[in-house]
Parts: sequence; C-alpha cells; structure tokens
Amino acid sequence: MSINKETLIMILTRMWIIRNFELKVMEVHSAGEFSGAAHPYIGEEAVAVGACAALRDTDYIAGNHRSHGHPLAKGGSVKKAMAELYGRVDGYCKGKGGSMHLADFSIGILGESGIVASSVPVATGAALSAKVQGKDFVSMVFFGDGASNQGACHESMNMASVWNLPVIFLCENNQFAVTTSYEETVAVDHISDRASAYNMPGVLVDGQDAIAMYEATVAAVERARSGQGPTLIEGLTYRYEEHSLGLGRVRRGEYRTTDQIDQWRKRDPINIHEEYLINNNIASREECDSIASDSEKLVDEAVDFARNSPFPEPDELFEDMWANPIPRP
Amino acid sequence: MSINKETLIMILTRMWIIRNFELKVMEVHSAGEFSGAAHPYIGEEAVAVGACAALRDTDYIAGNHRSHGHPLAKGGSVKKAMAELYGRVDGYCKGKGGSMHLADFSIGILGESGIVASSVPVATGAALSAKVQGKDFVSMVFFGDGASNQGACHESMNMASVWNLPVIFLCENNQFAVTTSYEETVAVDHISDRASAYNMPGVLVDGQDAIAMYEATVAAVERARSGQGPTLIEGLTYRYEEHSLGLGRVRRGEYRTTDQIDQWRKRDPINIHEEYLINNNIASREECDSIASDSEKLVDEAVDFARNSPFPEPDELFEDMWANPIPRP
Amino acid sequence: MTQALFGEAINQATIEEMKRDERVFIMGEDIRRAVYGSTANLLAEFGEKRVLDTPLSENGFFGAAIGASLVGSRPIVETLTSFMWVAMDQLISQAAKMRYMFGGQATLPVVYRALMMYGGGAAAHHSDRSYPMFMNMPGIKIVVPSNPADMKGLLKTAVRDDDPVIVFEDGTLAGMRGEIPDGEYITPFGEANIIREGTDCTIVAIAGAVNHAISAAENLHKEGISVEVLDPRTLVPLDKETILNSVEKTGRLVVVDPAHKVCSAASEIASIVAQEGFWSLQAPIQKVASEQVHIPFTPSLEKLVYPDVTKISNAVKNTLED
Amino acid sequence: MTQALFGEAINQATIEEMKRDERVFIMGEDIRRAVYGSTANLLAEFGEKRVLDTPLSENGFFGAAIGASLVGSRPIVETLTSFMWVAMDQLISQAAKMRYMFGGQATLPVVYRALMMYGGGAAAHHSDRSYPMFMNMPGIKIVVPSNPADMKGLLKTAVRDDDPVIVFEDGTLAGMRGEIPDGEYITPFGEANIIREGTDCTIVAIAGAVNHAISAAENLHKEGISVEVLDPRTLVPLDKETILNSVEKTGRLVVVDPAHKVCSAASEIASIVAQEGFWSLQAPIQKVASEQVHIPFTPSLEKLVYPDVTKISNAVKNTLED
Ligand SMILES: Cc1ncc(C[n+]2csc(CCOP(=O)(O)OP(=O)(O)O)c2C)c(N)n1
Ligand SMILES: Cc1ncc(C[n+]2csc(CCOP(=O)(O)OP(=O)(O)O)c2C)c(N)n1
Ligand SMILES: [Mg+2]
Ligand SMILES: [Mg+2]
Repeated sequence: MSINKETLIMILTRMWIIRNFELKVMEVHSAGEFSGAAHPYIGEEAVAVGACAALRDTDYIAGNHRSHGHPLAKGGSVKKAMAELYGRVDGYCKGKGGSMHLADFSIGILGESGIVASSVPVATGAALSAKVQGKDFVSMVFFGDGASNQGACHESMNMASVWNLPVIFLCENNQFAVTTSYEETVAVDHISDRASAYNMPGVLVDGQDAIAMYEATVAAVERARSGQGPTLIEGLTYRYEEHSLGLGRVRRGEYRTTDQIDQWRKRDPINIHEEYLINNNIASREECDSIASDSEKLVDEAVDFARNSPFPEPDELFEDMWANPIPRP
Repeated sequence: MSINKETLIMILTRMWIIRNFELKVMEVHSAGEFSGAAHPYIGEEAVAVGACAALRDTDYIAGNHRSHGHPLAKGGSVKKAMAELYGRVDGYCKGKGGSMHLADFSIGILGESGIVASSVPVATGAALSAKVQGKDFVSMVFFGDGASNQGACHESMNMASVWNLPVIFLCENNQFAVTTSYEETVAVDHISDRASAYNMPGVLVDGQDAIAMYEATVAAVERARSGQGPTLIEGLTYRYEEHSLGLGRVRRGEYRTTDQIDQWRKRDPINIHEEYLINNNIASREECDSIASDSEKLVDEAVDFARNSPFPEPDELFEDMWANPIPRP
Repeated sequence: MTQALFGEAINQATIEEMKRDERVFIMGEDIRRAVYGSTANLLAEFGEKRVLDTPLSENGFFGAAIGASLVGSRPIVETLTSFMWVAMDQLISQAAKMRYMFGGQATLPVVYRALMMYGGGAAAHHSDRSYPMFMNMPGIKIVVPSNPADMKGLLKTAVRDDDPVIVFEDGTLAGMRGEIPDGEYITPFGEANIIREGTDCTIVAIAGAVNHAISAAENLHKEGISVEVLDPRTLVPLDKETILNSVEKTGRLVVVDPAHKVCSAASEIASIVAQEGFWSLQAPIQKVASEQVHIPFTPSLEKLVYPDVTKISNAVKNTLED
Repeated sequence: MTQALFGEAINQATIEEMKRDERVFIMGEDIRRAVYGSTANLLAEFGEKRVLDTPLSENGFFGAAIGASLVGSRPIVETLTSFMWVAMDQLISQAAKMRYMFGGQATLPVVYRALMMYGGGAAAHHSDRSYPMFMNMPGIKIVVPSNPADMKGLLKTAVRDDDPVIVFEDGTLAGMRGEIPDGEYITPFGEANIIREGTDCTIVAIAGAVNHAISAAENLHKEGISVEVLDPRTLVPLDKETILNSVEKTGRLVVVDPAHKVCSAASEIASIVAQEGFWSLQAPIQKVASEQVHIPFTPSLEKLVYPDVTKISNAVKNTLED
C-alpha cells in the first residue's frame, strides 16, 4: 500500500498534538484549573491517528470516555477541545459536555460517550443511514477492550454484518479496563477473534505503529465504501498513564508492573513513526522536532484561548435541551 | 454413550406429555377458556426433553416465552402447569404468571421469561452461585435463535467462560423469530459457531433426535460439573405451529412454505424416538401407544383440575410482592 | 371525516409521512409482515430499504436509529414498552442526553412507537406503562394519544419534530374506532384537549383512561355532577395552563393514570396543582392510578389493578364530599 | 461512637455482613482494588471467591447476581447509577418482577449499591439520580442514606432483607464524616428520621439534600422560623405517616429532592400530602428539585441545577408568605 508524504506528516503532526495536549491536560488538571475526570490517551496515539487518517471529513466517528485522542485525530480544533475541558462557552459543546463529551458534528465527530460501548450502536446507525440514503460515507467507532464485553458491541456487530453496513469497529485494546486486565475478562485471546462470530474480517494490528493502523483502516474503509460491509480492527496498544485523572486511589503497582510500562514505553508510537520518517528520508530529525514544538505551541495557545473564554452565563442553562423548545416544567 | 431404558422411556413419556399438553392448549385456548398468549412447543419436544433428561432434580433450568416444554421436560406437574395457564390458584404461580411465567423452584425450574434472552444472565448467576458456594449443581438456559442476537447472551457467555461456570447455554434454533428467518438476522451459519468467540465448545445437534440432544447435554453437564466450564449447544429444530396463539394476523404462507413445514413434520421427534425404541427392542408399538394415551389422560385430568380450581380472590392481589412485606403505598 | 381504528390511524400517519418525506424510514421486529398490525402495507409501498426488519437486538437498533437520525435520516422505531428495558441505555444515555451534552450540535428526529399491551392477560413482562420513568429524564418528548384522531395527528407531529419522541400506544384502544378528519391532520404537542366541559370537578386522564373518565363523567352527569375532562395528549410538553385554569374553575381535581401510582404522571400533575393551583383547590386531589403491584396474569386480579369507571366516579364523589 | 466517612460506613457494613453470613459475596468493576473506595480491604479479608471483579457487562452480572440470589447466595453488587441503564432489563424484568410473577416462589436477597456521582463536573453521563424511576416500578426497595450512620445501618438491613434493594449512595456525601454507634448498628427500613423538630414548616429532604435542608433550617431559625426536617431514609417503603403527622403540625410542606423534578420522589410525596394531608395544608406545597435539564459539565451551570440552601430557604419563606 502506498502512503503519501502528506499523510505521513499529518500522522506525526496529529500524534504530537495529542501527546502534548494530554501532557498539558495532566498539568493544568493537577493544578486544579478544571474539574471532572479526564482520561489520558498517551501511548495510544497511533491507533486513532492512523485510523482517522484513512477517513474523509465527511466520514463519521464516535468515541468513548478516553476522549481527547479521537476528535484531535480526526482534525478537530485544539482550541475548542481545550476550552471544552475548561467548561467555557467557546468549547465544542459550550462547556456543557466537558472532557468526556467532545463532539464536532461539522467534521463528522459524532461525539464521545462516557458510558462504555454506548456509542457503538450510534455509529452503526450512522452507517445504516448511509445505506438507506444511498450515500457513500463510512462510520467508525472507537471502543476499548473492556467495552468489547458489553452487549451493545455484540448487537451492533451482528446487525452491521447482516445489513452489510459501512462501519468499522475499532477496538483500542490497551489491555486494561481501569485496573482489570483484559485477559481476565475477555474469553478469547484477541478481541479481533470475535469477528468470526459475525462473519466479518477481524484484523489484529500493532497499535503502536501508525502506518499499520492506517493501512488496516484503509482496507476496511474500502470494503465499507464499496458495499462489502463492516470490519473489526483491534489495535493492540498500551496506556502509559493511569486510567483517569482524578482517580487517585488507584496506585499503579497494584495491577501492572513498572517493568511492563517501561517495556511499552520503549515502543512509543511517536518514536516509531519518527524513526520511519527519518530512516526513509521522508522527514529529517529537525523537521520532526519542529512538528513537535509547533504542536506544543498549538496546545499552549489552546490553553490561553480556554483560559480567556468565559464561563457560560446562567441563562445558558436551559438552552440546547430541545431542537423545538418546549415550556419549562 | 450408554443410555438406560428408564431414561429412554422417560424421554418418550415427557415428549408425549408436551405434545398432548400443547395440542390441548391450542384447543382450549381457541375455545376461549383462557386468554393471553401461549407459544406452542410442538415439533421441538426432543430439544428440551433430551436436554433435561441429562439433569438432576437439583440442577436448575430457566427458559423463555415458548414456555411449556421446558418445565414439563424437567418433570414439572402437568396439573399445576395447566392450572397456571387457566389463571387459577392451584397453578404454579397461583395464576399470577400465566403461560409465559411457569416456574417450580422446588425442582429447579427457575422460571420462564417473557422478555427474550432475559433469563440467560439469571441462569448464569445460578451457576455462579454453585461456584461461589462450592456446590455441584449445574444450570441450563433455553433461548431461541432470535434471542441469540441479544446482548444478554454475549455478556453471559463471556462471563461464564472467564469464570468457568457450570452452565449450559441451550439454543433452540427453530429457525424463526416470529416471522423472521434466522438466516436474515444471525450473521453466522450456526449459532453454535459463536462458541469460539467465548472459548467454549459449541455443539450443533439434530434437535429432532432426543437421544442426540441427551448425549450432547450429558457431555456438557459432565464438563460443567467437573469444573471445566460452560458449553453452548444448538438444537436445530422447527416449530410446527404459528409463533403464538393469539397472533392471528400472521399467516403461515407469508414467511415459510407449507412444503418446508411438511418436510420438517416428516422428521417428527416423537416418531424418530419411537422408531428407535421399537427398532432396538426397547419398547413395542403397543407400549409406545399406551405411553401416548396415558399422557393424553394426564393432560385431560390436568384440564379438569384447572377448570375446577378457583380464580384467585381479590385479596390475593397484594400478596407475593415482597418477602418482607411493606405497607401499601 | 372517515372512521378508523387506532391501529389504522397509526398506519395512515406512517404512510403519509413516509410519502411526504423520503428521509423517513421505519424499523422494528416483524414489521414487514405487520405482526402488530399497524405497519400493514408498508413493505409493498416503500420496499425493504425503508421498512427494515431487525434482529432481536433492541439496544442495538434503538441506538442505530439514533445514529441514523444524526446524519440525515428520520427513523421510526416500532416496539413494545416491555422491550424498552433492554434498550434503556440508548434511550437515556444517547437519545435523551445527546443534544444537551453536545451543546446543541446533535439533532435527533427519531420516533419510538411503543405499544403498551396491558389489560388482556399479557402478565408482568408484557404490560408495562412506563412513560412516567421517561418523564423523569429530560430530553424525550412523550406522547399518549387517547383516540384514533389524536393518534394520527400526534404521530405525524412526532415524525416532523426534530427531537426524540416516544409515542406510547395504549393497546386497550386497539378496538376503538373514531372519526379522523380528512386531508392533512396534525395535532400539536403541548395542547391539552378539553374533551368535556364541567364546573364541579376536573378530571385529567391519560391515554386509555380518557375513555373511562368520559364514561364516569357521563354517569355522574346523570347524578347532577358536572365534570370537566381533560386529556393532556402529551406529557412532555405538558399543558399545565389548561389544567390549572380548569381547576381554578372547578376547585377539584381527580387525576387518572394507567401507570403505576408511585411517581406517576398523576403524581406529577397533582404536585403541580398542589403548588401552583393550591388556592383554587377546595378539596384533596384524588389520584386514581394502577395499584403498586405487577400485572397479574389472571383476569380475576388483573382487572383490579387499573383505573376504571367505578374508581374514577368514586374519586369524583369523594372530592365533592370533602 | 466512632467517627467515619460515608465510604468508611459502607466498608464497615460490608465487612461486618460478609463476616456474619458467608452467603454474602460482592461483585463489581475493579472492586478488588477499590477504585471507588468503599470496597477497600475486602479482597484481603475474603478472597477472590467472595470479591469478584466483573467484565464490563452490567446487564450480565446484574442478572447473575439475581440468579445467584435465587439459589442460596446473597450478592452485593457495586455500581454507579449511570451504569444501570445498560442493566435495566435485569433490574426491571427480573429483580423487580420475578417474585410476584412466580406467585411468591422466588426470593431475591440481592443488593445493588449505586453511587450517584453528581455535583463535581461529572457531566451528563455520570450524574444520574435515578431513584424516582425505580420507585415507579414496584418490586425493589429503595434506600437513600443521608449520613454515615444511616449508610451503615441501612446497608446492613439491605443485606439482611430478602427482597431486592438498591442503595443509592449520594456521592456529594463522600467527604461527610459522622458518628457511628459502636457495636451492631442497624437502621430499619420505612422509618423516617425526624432530624429537627419545628412548628412552622416541614421540610422533607432526600439523600444529599438533607444537609442543605438542615443548614436552611438553621439559618431560618435565626430569622425566627421554626422548621421541622424529615429524612425518609427509604423511599420504598416510604414512611408517609411521619410526613403526614408533621404536616398536620406545621401546615406547610417543602419537599427537596436532588433528582430531576418531574415525576420525582418530591412529586410523589407532594401528591400524597395533597391527597391525604390536604386539610392540614395552609399553603401551597413547594417542590425544590433539580432543574429539568441534563447535568452540564461546566461548574458555572452545574451549580444552578440542584437544590441548595438558598433555594430551600426561599421555598420555606414562600410557603410562609402564602
Ligand atoms: C457501562 C459502563 N460501565 C462502567 C463504566 C466505568 N468505566 C469507565 S471507563 C472504564 C474502563 C473501560 O475500559 P476500556 O473499554 O478497555 O477502555 P480504556 O479505559 O481502557 O480506554 C470503566 C469501567 C462506564 N463508564 N460505563
Ligand atoms: C426483548 C424482547 N424483544 C421482543 C420480544 C417479542 N418476541 C417474543 S418471542 C419473539 C421471537 C423470539 O424468537 P426466538 O428467540 O427464536 O424464539 P422462538 O419464538 O422461535 O422459540 C419476539 C420477537 C420480546 N418478548 N422480548
Ligand atoms: Mg482498555
Ligand atoms: Mg426461533
């Protein structure tokens, strides 16, 4: 499969944006600049970025609680994302959603969902609409290894298969659900093995390798767009940080070893991609570094933007409940 | 596998009881003797009877809306079952349950459930309790091909597998959910194929052959009782009658052909079993016929019993809500 | 004016809206063969693409309808109330919450048609009347038609509305025939129907209970008691002005609700009047709703559960004696 | 008497009950490592067999708890309210209905501990206060503790009760420390707590709102207004006698409920008093409950949603002015 330079650079750019976004979020969250939970995507960047690089702006994605990586990977606004985390009016959802509910319908980001696996049927439905309307967009949904045990995944995959829907089920297997290893809760070795129960291809991909993620997704998108139906992709990856900011009780050592974390950090998705670019003379070390520092600047600007954006005024409380508003009860 | 004469005769007896029970139910229901839905099990007798013959009284079963066959197969009282359909105080549930909610906790019948797949987690939980308490009973749950697409099945099978629970998932694939063929809604060829998604054995059995059902279930029970975990058994079968009494609108020709029905009637489970008994000199034609006519008598007596049992008195309305009653709101 | 059964009204509205707007499609279990009646002829008229039989996966396809509604379709989903429990997450976490939590970006023109099959020996699992629960959770409009004309007019409004709507179809009305005005017939949301004017007592009745309230009012009329009967028609939005005005006139209120009595729509309406219409009240508010037990199969007990003409008449008399 | 946090009270009750009765076991997500705090030390004390981490399959394991309870176990399930939607079928179709529909054969000693995590920027998906919905459906006992002592005493009662119970744990009380009597401490169901006696107005407050009601009462006391504060402690069963007696004395009622206001517990209590305590009332009943919107993430809006001391005080003053 050929992958052009522009895409390769975009992949690096977006991975760096996510990485720096998350690092900054950890910093400002622990400084108390905003409250609520936030689930760092650090270590998993290649999964969403590689996958989203295979999509058009008119394709749809939906995601979950580990929610910053997906919209940023799809090209979402860093400023609006950060302002949303800060609960400000210039955020994606005018401050009403916060970290777990980022969305940008204008570029196909149908939103992150705090309830595990809950957006899987929704994304499947977007694909259903493509089929019913005879449109050629595809839909992709991100969910975790833990989420794969929800009934919603089973129902959606089966439905997508029997209806031959243009949807890609993208399982981010970071190997843990909070503190519970997927080996303890998923009865098969690989979540992608479950594809056979739905008569669809199941692809296990190195989730630290953005290009591998991209290529697997391109194949799935082609299948979907040409009416051949859904694909299940499992990106095997690892989260470097704790499950979420704000769950302080959970100490790392109790459920995974420092050694394991260190091993995975050695397979850092950004390093891997940069090495590829440099080794193949697609970009120099300096170019990579300047992409990294540009992204840092972008994130800093986003923080400024967020800090300077006002909180919603009280009369905003009742806005956005209804498309056709009704009297307040 | 050896199967003793007593069991073989019991299998015939219980199949005849179910057959005649259902024929009688069709008769008295259409005569307006009681109301509500009732879902005939005719044609599928070998599935429940063969499977339940592999269980002890102290093992548990749970079932679904097609609900008369399971308790009768487990040895439930014909009288109490019929009285329940008539809504009488001497019914299994004192008339409160009706056709879809037969239960006899005294012999391990944890109850039929009108909501499709809803008793699958419950039966899985009975098996969990066996494990937690260190008891050696097993649990079996009946569900249909349609039900297999419910999330509850996915979650229960996965959970049973990772916890290694003594539970048997018994899918009665009668090939239709109301008017919808399973080929249109189940993405795989055989529901038993899904077992691989849960790392458990999946066994496709001729559901018209009671002995085959018995043998498959004996194997599954042995597995379960010896701590090796769950099994998914698919009994491929066919319902002769319409989905339920009381859904008059659904005409047969519209979703399955008379020809198909006739073909399946030729593989009648009772015929098949009687032929086996006669050909192997286990029972004579006359013995088989007298089992049939005894069962008819049993069912007639049950109808008499039901007709003569009173309806619950008004003050029964508020009984049975709570184990530790509370004031009425 | 033509006569139509309740189910025929559903069928007419569906066909008209599917003809009017090709973004509308319908999905559900066995709807091609119209197992519950009201989807008759849709398959022949609109084909398999717009008339979808689903797998038995309510959480999956309820959610799929939501997703489809987000990207240009206007789905109608047919179901029974009792099958909504398995799909509750999609209804609550997605349909109800999505628009608000995304700051108004999501528009969800999706309609759930939920048949309430109580009253005929369907027993505990098939007799739910669950609209009060959905009233508690903001975000879904709740429609409770009490006759064929409203059924048609409200369903058409529901399909055109850009918000999620659940239409609770009262199965006890299956045999009800009623006049349906010819031509385009639309019933707006949030406008209670003053079915009968009166001066002594107001009855607010919901869905299938409306007919019982009318009968009670007719009986009481013969005894010289003048009852006003209101049908809110939609519970979200609720036309509380009409209710409060009526109670201001009559001074007395009986609320009749086929749902379980605790935290019911009746409780809500009573609490509104006890707060905002208190000074109009000349007697205790009477709540007539289903007893707080599950629906027993046996007819000897089932009939005791629901509001009926006698219970309603007694409640009116109680409030007049007080 | 010892001091304990709300979560410590949960932990104490759990340990005591698991020691007392070996049929009790606990299951939930990440409870071995006590992610939500209140299952600390259970694994060490009782081992993996009685402290089960589950797959992320709430409908599955909520149902498994039901099945286990039918055959001799007494499971406790830990969860959050917001994760109950995916498990609604097992809660409603099985836990709530099973005993009645099987004519009393089923006994279900199962306890769901559902954390309500509202008030701290958890946003729409994680802030549910859903007990009113479960009140509408008969069959489950509903517990709403407002302080550590009640939390402990009510949870112990729940574990010993032979019916399904949901204990709604108000997360806004996580930081609350309170006295817990030494020794075996049990709080019965269905007995409201008269927290403070008064003569001018009755406040009935639920769960986390109780503390706000107490503060409001203290403030109002300084202004010469004497408020009686009641905490029902359990909503099913509901101690309506104590409420009616109090209103008989004070003539005025304010009901405070952190749940959404429509079809809330507050609506139910108001409707009971409007019917059975009407002649005691000297002023409109005031309902102070959460606004009928989803929980916005941003603190500038979230704080406007819930009942607070000011809203409660104003409601009391309103009812006194009327
Ligand atoms: C239905 C539901 N159950 C539980 C939770 C609490 N919860 C949030 S994230 C999470 C773990 C999810 O694991 P996984 O799907 O693997 O995603 P990851 O966090 O590893 O990215 C849990 C248990 C939830 N949000 N929704
Ligand atoms: C959750 C749920 N959805 C829909 C129904 C309505 N319904 C009852 S039985 C049935 C078909 C079930 O098919 P299957 O599981 O194959 O069992 P069968 O009737 O063929 O024995 C349907 C759709 C229901 N009872 N519960
Ligand atoms: Mg994970
Ligand atoms: Mg079937």
